[in-house]
Amino acid sequence: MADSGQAAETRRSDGAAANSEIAAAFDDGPAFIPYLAVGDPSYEASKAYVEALARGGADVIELGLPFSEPIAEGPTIQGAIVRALEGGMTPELFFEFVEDVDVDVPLVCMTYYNLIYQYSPPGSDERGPEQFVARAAEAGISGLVVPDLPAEEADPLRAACDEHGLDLVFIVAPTTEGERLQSMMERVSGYVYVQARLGTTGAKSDVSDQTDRSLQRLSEWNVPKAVGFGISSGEQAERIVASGADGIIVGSALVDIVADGVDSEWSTAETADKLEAKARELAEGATRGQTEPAPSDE
Amino acid sequence: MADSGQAAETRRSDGAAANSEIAAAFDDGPAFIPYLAVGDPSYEASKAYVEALARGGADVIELGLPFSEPIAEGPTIQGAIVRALEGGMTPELFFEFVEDVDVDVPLVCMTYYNLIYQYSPPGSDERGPEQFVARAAEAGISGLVVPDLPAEEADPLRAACDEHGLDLVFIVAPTTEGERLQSMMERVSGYVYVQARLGTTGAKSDVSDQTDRSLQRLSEWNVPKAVGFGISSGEQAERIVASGADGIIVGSALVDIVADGVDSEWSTAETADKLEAKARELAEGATRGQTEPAPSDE
Amino acid sequence: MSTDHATDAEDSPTKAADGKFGDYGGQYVPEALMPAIQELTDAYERYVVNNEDGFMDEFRQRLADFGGRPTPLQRADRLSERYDCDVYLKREDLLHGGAHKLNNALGQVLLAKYMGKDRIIAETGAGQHGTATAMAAAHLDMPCTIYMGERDINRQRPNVFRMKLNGSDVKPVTAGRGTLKEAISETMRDWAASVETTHYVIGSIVGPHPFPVMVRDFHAVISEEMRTQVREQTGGLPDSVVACAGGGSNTMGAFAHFVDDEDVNLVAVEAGGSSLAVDEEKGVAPNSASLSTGDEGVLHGARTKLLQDSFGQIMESHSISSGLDYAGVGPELAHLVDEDRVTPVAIDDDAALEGFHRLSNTEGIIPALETAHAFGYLEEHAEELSGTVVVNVSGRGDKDLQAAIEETEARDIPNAPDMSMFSEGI
Amino acid sequence: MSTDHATDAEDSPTKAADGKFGDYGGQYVPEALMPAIQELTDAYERYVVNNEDGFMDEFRQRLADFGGRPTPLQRADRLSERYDCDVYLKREDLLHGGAHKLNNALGQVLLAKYMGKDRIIAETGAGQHGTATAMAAAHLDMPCTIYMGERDINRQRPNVFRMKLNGSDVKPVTAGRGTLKEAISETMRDWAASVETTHYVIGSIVGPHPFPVMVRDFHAVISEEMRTQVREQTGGLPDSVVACAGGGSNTMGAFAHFVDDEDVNLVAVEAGGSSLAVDEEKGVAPNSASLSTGDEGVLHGARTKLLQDSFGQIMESHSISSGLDYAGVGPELAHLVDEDRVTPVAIDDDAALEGFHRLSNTEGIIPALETAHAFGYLEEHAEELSGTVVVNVSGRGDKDLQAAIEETEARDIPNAPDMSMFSEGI
Ligand SMILES: Cc1ncc(COP(=O)(O)O)c(C=O)c1O
Ligand SMILES: Cc1ncc(COP(=O)(O)O)c(C=O)c1O
Repeated sequence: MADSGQAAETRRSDGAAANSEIAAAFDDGPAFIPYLAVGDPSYEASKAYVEALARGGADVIELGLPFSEPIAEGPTIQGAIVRALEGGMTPELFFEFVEDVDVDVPLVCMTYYNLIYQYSPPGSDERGPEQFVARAAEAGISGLVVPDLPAEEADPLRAACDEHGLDLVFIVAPTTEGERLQSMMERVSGYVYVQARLGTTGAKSDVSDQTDRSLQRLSEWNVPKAVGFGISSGEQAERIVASGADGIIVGSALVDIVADGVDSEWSTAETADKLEAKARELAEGATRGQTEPAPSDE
Repeated sequence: MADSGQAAETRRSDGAAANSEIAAAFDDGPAFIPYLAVGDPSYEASKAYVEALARGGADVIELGLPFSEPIAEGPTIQGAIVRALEGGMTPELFFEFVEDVDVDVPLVCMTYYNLIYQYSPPGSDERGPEQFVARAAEAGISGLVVPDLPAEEADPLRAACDEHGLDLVFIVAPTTEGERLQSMMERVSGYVYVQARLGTTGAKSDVSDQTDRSLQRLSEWNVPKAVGFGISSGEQAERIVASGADGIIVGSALVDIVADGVDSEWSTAETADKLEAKARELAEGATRGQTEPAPSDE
Repeated sequence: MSTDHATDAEDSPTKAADGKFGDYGGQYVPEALMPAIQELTDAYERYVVNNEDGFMDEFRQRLADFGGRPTPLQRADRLSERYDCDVYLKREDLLHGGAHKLNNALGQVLLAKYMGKDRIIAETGAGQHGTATAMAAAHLDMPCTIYMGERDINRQRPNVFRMKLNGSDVKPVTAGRGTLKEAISETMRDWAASVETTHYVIGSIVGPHPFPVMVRDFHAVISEEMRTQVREQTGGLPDSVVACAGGGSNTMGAFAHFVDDEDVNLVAVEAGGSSLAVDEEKGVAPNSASLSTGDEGVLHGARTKLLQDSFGQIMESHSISSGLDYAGVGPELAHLVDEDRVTPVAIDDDAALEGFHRLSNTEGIIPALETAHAFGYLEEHAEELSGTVVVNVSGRGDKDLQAAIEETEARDIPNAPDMSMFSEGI
Repeated sequence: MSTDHATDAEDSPTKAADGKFGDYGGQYVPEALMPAIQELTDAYERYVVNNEDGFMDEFRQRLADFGGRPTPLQRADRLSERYDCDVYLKREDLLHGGAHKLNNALGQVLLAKYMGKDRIIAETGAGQHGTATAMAAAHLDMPCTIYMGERDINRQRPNVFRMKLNGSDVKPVTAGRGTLKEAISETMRDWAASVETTHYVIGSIVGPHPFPVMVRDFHAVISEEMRTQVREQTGGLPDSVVACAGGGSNTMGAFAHFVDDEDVNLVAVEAGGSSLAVDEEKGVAPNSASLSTGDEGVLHGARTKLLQDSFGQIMESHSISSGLDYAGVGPELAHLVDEDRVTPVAIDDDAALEGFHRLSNTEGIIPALETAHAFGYLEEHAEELSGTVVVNVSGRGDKDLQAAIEETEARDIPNAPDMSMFSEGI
């Protein structure tokens, strides 16, 4: 796992990463940021899968801590979450997983606010963001993404993240504009998650040109821009990086492979191999994108 | 069949019979008046049954011309009507039956007003009571009972009956009182049908003491009083005649035998024998009643 | 828009106190029932006509509080556009129980209380009148027995359950075909045996006098409200009032206060079934169009127009809507048709289903299949419509969902939704 | 009888315009939806709060004409006698569609029109909100898609058919258990992809601000009428107002105009299900009593009281009435309970069924199983009742006949009718 010692060193200022590892991940060319739900379809299998993503070239990995009502997810990731919950995944097991998994890239926890709000460490009666972030930091988490937590409601979690040196990543949607965009710019840290198009997560074969517009709106932001929602191929990754993204986030296209593995009863190793190959395709696509000129229609 | 020539001779005055045969039936001791639905369960069988009733001692026979909505009948006679209609009985066939049946007692047609109202003789376009009564008289019917025709609506039918020498029998219910009783007394002819108790037709094992009260109310009427509704045994017949009735009317107890015959697949002759025996029991009961003193509680 | 010449709206519905409408009406009942209907006539005159002991006041108050009156008169914007006239809906479907039936049931059960009766009986076909009577009986704490044909019981189990929930006893009638006709006969039989303690709550403007006038008067609140509402909303009287007609109670309820306004067209929409021609072989009329095709006769206590064969036997009628499936019709309506005051129109099963889907998907109101005939009329006679057309929405369609599925599936109805998931029923 | 100290009835329901009720409420939604709910908040303030362009006038007119408002406040004579107090029934069961749900659905669909949206989406559990939305959408000519769990679709086929009849598209949700929770999540997903053209008509006083205040304001007409009616009929304010609570929309509708009258007891009756204890093994709460037993948390966009396990995963809830079967509750109601202004009471399945049969057979009104919980409360807490007790009859029970049969058969309910002929269902 990533060494959490360093993470505690707080150096956050608006737009900059609070967590040195996340900052570092963007230093060296475009970041490829894959997502998987932890525990899908089992603890052991998902450990193998996350490790395969690292081998495939991940710069940061988003680990989903499954919540029973994932309102921002499309059917693919929802399916992953259902499998993980049925497999017995809990927040405590999630943190054990983070401690256990053998990768050396920064790990970002993606979950819904109620699990944070309700979290209490084993043996404790206290609940809430402070407890959650302390335990996350201890386990080696470098940042958080909480899709149902708008900036306006985020102050307690922000404070805890600041204290423990974690980044709190916000999502900017195609519909985010004006004042609202401004206030997010002031609050974001680590990287900004640029939602490529309206809707929920899910692999799409086209890449929206809303992406270009979004990146343009954020061009003055002093923070890496990672684009997600619907990216499923190396070519898309390339095109998006070429449009100016600092990173790409890919979830559903990878979860689709896990789901296929479950349906087709592939061995864990087989699925892991396919994940690694897909990761490589995406990482390479992203790298290619950086060296190409931006598309002319901009 | 009864000779219809005599019937045409009109000698009606309030309370007296318009039809000499009906008048004659009451001259000679209490009259036993059985009822059967014509065509139940077939034309031929019911002919045999009606003839059996005559042999068993009937003084007048009420022949039911079946109507599809017999609202004054209980389930027993309703069943007979359904069987007769299913067997194809029609008004015209009914009149043929009257011409055909071999009995020498007066025949009274019991039916509902719509069949009279709608009647038109074969080949004619004219409809209504006048047509119906003319045909009935021609066939040899001596009187009519129409349970759903109140005295107030009876004028056209009364006129036709008067013209053709038929009696129009009215039913007096236990609830008929006061002015209404008076107006019926003024209209009735042939005999008055004294309804023994409230409700519809149907054999009962007790005989209501409403009968006694009804007979008392009618004691001044200048017309034979025939009691019906629920009489099923010779003893009941006896008791009712002893109470002052001039006749008894029995339907359901006889129809029950026809129904049993249908259910048990008796031969027509077998059913006819049982009907004849029952008729005899009832006729003899009535005769006994006349010779006994009236019950002391009167 | 018709001009509005004054009528005494309060008096209009109480005509024919002698029980005759021309030659129609009367009291063709067994003698045993005559005293009961005379007692009822007397009670009708005292309480209903003359409001003795404040009967009508209590009735109206209970109709408001328990029943939900007044019901709205709603302009149907989308239908108005479709038919290029002003369509208004009189929303009897919003009355407690889901149909106009409660007006009458509540009136009669209350009257029975005033008369000192301690038991209620009623017949029911589809179960609409039965459920209305059961509700009224529970509300007024009266023991109640409902007669219902066995076949109807099996077709209308939800309504049977509703009656039982309301504490009524439902007695199956096995005679004949086990439908409404037999249930009426059976209820008359019970009444003949129990007249002294029992009131028979008849379900439409049929039966012997005083039922036709009494039931009409209880329903006349429909047109009384309509008249006021349509004046408020349009400034005048309607050009037409349209209502479906089985026995004709919602019909006369909707017409009563307009009968004297000769400029208001009154359209009674009957069930044309599958055909107006009689199936001579089976002795069946595949319709219930007694106003359009029936002959004069006597049924269930009254002289009226009937579906009957040449001998005078009552024919089996047919309609997709069980509430219109009756071989007779109220004598007052028969008379108004003979007088050319009411126009009878027969709408067949297919057109009724089109009307059903039309109202459902353009106005968000699912009508009873009975009511749907009135909307089938709008659809089929659109070119005749003009000015203000008020349709009486006699009931809601919740009771008819299963039937609507079966009947829609069996036909090619252009405006029906995709029914594929319902081919097995609901 | 409480004394009536003046409140500004018009202002009272529009509190919490900032979206917070104490710590509850808020806008916990994906960023993609934030602009939409900000736009909605703006529209809410302009049209609903400030009646811009006469929005509220049109809303109220349509509620009257299309919906059938005002609904009556009826004294329940027989229940009053039974419980030795004055029981009044607010008859939302008479609203078009058979439940209070239309108040909100019509308000939101109309608002969507004012906002220039051209498509409506909604979730539904039992189908009551879905049918209300489908009716409103047909009435206002708005294309409409309803998300419904596949399992609920199979349990509530008549309601699915009603929505289709009204022209709505019903989309099955196969995720998870295929019930309400999943349908809400799925609708939010559609919305996240279509916010620019589409309005999400949420079904109760739940979800992110401004939904809880907006839905409450649309339903507040219930207590506005109640207040006037109870004054007219009794001369004062009620001693108690009783309403069942699932999400709590009929509840807040019935309470809104009484919140400032501290002497009026407000009783929110939750579904106690089969037990208030959690089944730890299955991770299931065999009840839906989030006010009585839930913990604070965040669900479907708002912070409120929830049924959740120790990790914060939302638990499956249970109730015989699918409309109360929800793990959350409106944030305003949660806050009023914390403030001791509203008393939560849990009524279990058995008592709810007793309440169902009680109202059916003594008053002639068959309530929805949701509503039946309020009558279970009267039955179980009769000794606490005094003075004027107003019960909100949130809906009628026609939709629940099959469930009532099954649940009654499975228990020994003393006041149920003989059910023998229904053991096979209806
Ligand atoms: C909704 C509805 N409309 C109409 C009818 C027909 O009855 P009538 O013609 O007496 O109004 C019925 C009868 O059940 C009905 O339920
Ligand atoms: C009749 C009825 N009452 C109550 C409810 C519960 O909803 P709420 O608590 O929002 O009023 C429902 C929901 O479907 C319902 O149909």
